[in-house]
Amino acid sequence: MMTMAPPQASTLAGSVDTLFDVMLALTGTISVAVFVVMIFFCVKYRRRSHADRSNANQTRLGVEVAWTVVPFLMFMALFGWSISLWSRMRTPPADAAPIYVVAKQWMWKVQHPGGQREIDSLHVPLGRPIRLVMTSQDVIHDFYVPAFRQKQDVLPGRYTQLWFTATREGEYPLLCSQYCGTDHARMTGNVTVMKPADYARWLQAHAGTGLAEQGAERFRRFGCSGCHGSQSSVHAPDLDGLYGSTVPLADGSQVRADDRYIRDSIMLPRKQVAAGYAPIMPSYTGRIGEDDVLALIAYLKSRHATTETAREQH
Amino acid sequence: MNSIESAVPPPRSYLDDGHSLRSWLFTHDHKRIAILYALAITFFFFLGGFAAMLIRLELITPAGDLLTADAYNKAFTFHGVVMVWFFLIPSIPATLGNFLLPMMIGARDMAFPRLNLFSWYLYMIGGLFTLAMLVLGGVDTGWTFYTPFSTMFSNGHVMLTVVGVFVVGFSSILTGINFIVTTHSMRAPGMTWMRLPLFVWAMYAVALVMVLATPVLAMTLSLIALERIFGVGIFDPALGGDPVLFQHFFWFYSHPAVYIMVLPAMGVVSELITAGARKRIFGYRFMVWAIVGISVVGFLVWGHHMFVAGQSMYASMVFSILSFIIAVPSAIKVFNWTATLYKGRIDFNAPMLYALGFVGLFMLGGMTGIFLAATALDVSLHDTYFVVAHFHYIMVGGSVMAYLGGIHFWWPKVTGRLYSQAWARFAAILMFFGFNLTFFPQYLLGYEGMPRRYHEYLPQFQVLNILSSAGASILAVSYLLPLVYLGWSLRHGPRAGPNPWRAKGLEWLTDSPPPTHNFEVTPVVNEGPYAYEDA
Amino acid sequence: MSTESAMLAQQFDDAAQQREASALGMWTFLATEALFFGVLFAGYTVCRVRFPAAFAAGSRHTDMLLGTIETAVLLTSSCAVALALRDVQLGGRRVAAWLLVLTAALGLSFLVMHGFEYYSEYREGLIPGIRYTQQGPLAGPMQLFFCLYYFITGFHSLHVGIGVILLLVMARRTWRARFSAQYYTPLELSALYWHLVDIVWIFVYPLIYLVGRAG
Amino acid sequence: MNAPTTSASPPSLRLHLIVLAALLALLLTSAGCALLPLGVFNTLSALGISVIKTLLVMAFFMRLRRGPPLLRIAAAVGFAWLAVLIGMTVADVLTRVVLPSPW
Repeated sequence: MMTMAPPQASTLAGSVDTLFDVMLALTGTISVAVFVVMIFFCVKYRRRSHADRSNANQTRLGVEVAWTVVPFLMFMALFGWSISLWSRMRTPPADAAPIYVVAKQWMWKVQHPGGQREIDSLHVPLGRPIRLVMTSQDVIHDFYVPAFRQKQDVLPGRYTQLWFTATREGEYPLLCSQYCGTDHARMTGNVTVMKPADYARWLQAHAGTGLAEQGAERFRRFGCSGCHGSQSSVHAPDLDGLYGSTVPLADGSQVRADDRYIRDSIMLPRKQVAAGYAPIMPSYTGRIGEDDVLALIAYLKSRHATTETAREQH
Repeated sequence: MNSIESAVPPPRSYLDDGHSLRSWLFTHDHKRIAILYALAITFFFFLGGFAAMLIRLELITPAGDLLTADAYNKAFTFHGVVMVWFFLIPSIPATLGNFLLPMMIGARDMAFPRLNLFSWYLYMIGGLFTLAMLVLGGVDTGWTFYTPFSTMFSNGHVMLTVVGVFVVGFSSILTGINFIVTTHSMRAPGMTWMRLPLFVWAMYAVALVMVLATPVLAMTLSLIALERIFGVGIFDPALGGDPVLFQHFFWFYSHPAVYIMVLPAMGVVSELITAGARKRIFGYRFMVWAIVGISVVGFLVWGHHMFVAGQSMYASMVFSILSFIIAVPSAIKVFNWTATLYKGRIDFNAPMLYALGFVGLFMLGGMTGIFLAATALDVSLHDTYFVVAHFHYIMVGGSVMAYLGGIHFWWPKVTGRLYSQAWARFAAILMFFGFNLTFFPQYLLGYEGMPRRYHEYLPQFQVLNILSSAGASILAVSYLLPLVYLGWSLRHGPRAGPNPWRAKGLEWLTDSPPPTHNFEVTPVVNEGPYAYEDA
Repeated sequence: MSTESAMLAQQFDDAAQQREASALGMWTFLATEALFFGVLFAGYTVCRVRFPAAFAAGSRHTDMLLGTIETAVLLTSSCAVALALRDVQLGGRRVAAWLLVLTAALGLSFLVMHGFEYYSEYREGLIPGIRYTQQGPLAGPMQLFFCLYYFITGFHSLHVGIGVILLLVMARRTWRARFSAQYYTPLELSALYWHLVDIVWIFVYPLIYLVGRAG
Repeated sequence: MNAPTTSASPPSLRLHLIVLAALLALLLTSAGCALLPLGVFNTLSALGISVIKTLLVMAFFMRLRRGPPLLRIAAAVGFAWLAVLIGMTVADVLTRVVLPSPW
């Protein structure tokens, strides 16, 4: 079986394969034993044989209890092993570096904290724990890298995570393994594992603009600045210092302007209308992607920071 | 019995009780209803099989060249929907169960014969919806209907499919109610619970699952339909709804549904092996409790379909340990079947070959199930061909082998004719090899990391896929063969006596084919099942 | 005795066996119904655990007075149908038929009251997917409450509607003396069904109408 | 199957009316409780009263109190399975780790 397996390219892969091989040996032995006994009985007690058949109908309670209890104990042992490995697979180390993944029909959009973006590919350094924080823009997808023995569904409206530490340089297939529509089979890509130095060079080379700058560009491109800009004639809320502040709403309640609020204000503006403003903002649902929202939030966050510093300077 | 025959002419068999179409379509006779089911189910089996053929043809090459991506998605969805709800779930219960349950407990009919007929009509109506879906262009959600794809994104005929499955679900609920009540209140004098044949126990356990799980599916599918109509619903992530909640509801039905498919097979095989080995089943009480245990614990393991779906870690732990536990009764059954052969007088007739094939394939399928119950392994195996191979070993290697074995075993009882043993043995052996050639490579494919439901795949998977497709063509031939020789036996087969296998069980006491009310005199039972003393 | 033997289906040995079978069949069906509605209650529980405030707010939009009256109506109707069955068992006919009509009438009035509720909710813009005009931070998850509200009460009303028809048929058959002290199985089964409809509502009432009333 | 169940004489009119009165009283109690600020006991009292009402209806109106045990089992099984569905689903939702928005 070892030759059949995909390459072991993460710290977890070896442990997973060991468990697999042990289980294969156990279940294989039992299966072969049962087959051998079955064939032996079939030959020895075939209709025309003259084998001894005295006391054929005895039921032996001891035998029954034995083959109930022994598999049970074996299964409990396997469960214990599996669950301890599994809790390791599901719990990222505290120092794992985050990378963000947005899935949509039918592509993977990857966003590094430094602003580097990739589509259908992921570059990671060797030997460093990586934590992927993932969400989906439409249906359920699943991030699957066979070489890492890791897999996690990517859900809309929620974040899920997956972690690994790559141990071997090379390119490994990245697959979507939750059925997601027409081009499900084409929602594939590559994970490239690089030496830390190469990775640093790669980050440098692809260091486009930071996330906040991308957001600023989008702020203009999507026409946000047309209403929310300082020279605008439209009566729309000023967004300086918005992030983290408390916003009074039209229905009298108040809400903290966190990521969720900003995202909803862009995608579902009618949901929470700020007090004193007409509900005239159009919804951007379907017009811009989750990754765009991400950039816009980063941009608004940065405007929050700049106003803070400006205030301090006064 | 012989003394009666000399006095009065033998009673008319149920087959001679009217030959008009009307006498069939309005019958209340459980045996005729069983035959109506058998015809419909065979039709759907070959329809679903045709879709499988398209899938295997497409997968011969890594590129998606035979079908478009959409056509491929529709093919596997249709294959799944038809095979699960229109073949596997009704297969053994609605045909063999309907025919045999009243006879095995010594009753004249089911408790509610009209309800029985009504559930066949529900099955047919559900089938018509599904055919309408196919004719109008199909559906591409997969048989699992995961939200939000099925509610917000799919352009297929989700509504028609959902309605079809909903209706056929009620057919299965009504069958379940009928089985439960029949087993409770129609048993012949002396037929105590611990004298019931294991097939009856299996039918009873299956009926429990049908009655308690199917309504959950029905309501869940209604929620999908409403969400599609109104554009809002509790699974909609945009409102804060939870798509994983759908998976909970779906698998609360669909995991027990797996036991709806395999418990009857276990019942059939228990009958076949005792008759073939001419020996009592080893450990009858353990077999009974294993059946009951599987049907109850089967309701507590559904979360093992959701280990990587965003379910809580703690919930996964609980579902994992329960999934390991449910493997124990299955293991007990395999060991007991094997032990039944010990000191038997084994006759390798066709039903016995099917039964032995079942035990082997079921064991391989069950063993790989343990890999999937282990959370750490399931992470990498989930949603790959490993899973596909695993459940086909249980469903196709297990249930279909047992279904065909049962058909071969009770064929003389149902039709009064014998078929060619040579051909039947050949078909059984061919099926065993064809099946393994088709699905064993899929274990390896999954282990290597090929995800399921892929229209195109990486080139390194091609060799195994070709093997699998080659196996599928052998399998297709072996499924067509019984149609020929069983059909031939209807006209030309020699007459079968009441008990051609010299088997035990009340159904073998009456004529073949049985009279309309099964027994001329209600039998009185005074011994346990499988009282083979001549071993 | 004549009705009894005439009503005995051929597959049964005697009337007791037949009655026992029918009762068990009906109770099994009721277990099915419990799980059918159970999905909605499970969905309700999960959503309410996640959004307690939105569910309280949603519940405050419902009409508690009307809901309480509806509950009282259903409880009374349940008693009426039980009394009708009792009357038939004691050999009665006319009183039983009128009690069944009363039950059906109570069921119908329940449906009418619910119609009024739906209408006023439509005017308030509380129907997600059709007319939903709520604003504010809870407006999103509150839609989940209202989805569940319409699914639960809708499916329940469907059952009430079927029950009303069933009860009217039973009233007619009772009036025409189809039942006797020896044979009343269909009536008994219809009564059981009606009680189940009542029981479902007993749980709907606190979960839909009584959340967050104290605050 | 066993001794033919002769239909016992049905419960009296008085009993029916007493049960109905009890049900209506419970209904008013539960409405009243809902208006008092009891915190988590609002939900508990409401559900507790519903369970009592259900038991009353099943025991007296549906005649399970004197009915065959098999029917009581059938009724109990339905509720038990429902408890499994709700319990295990909610257990998942309650124990999930909710990841905060990463940006």
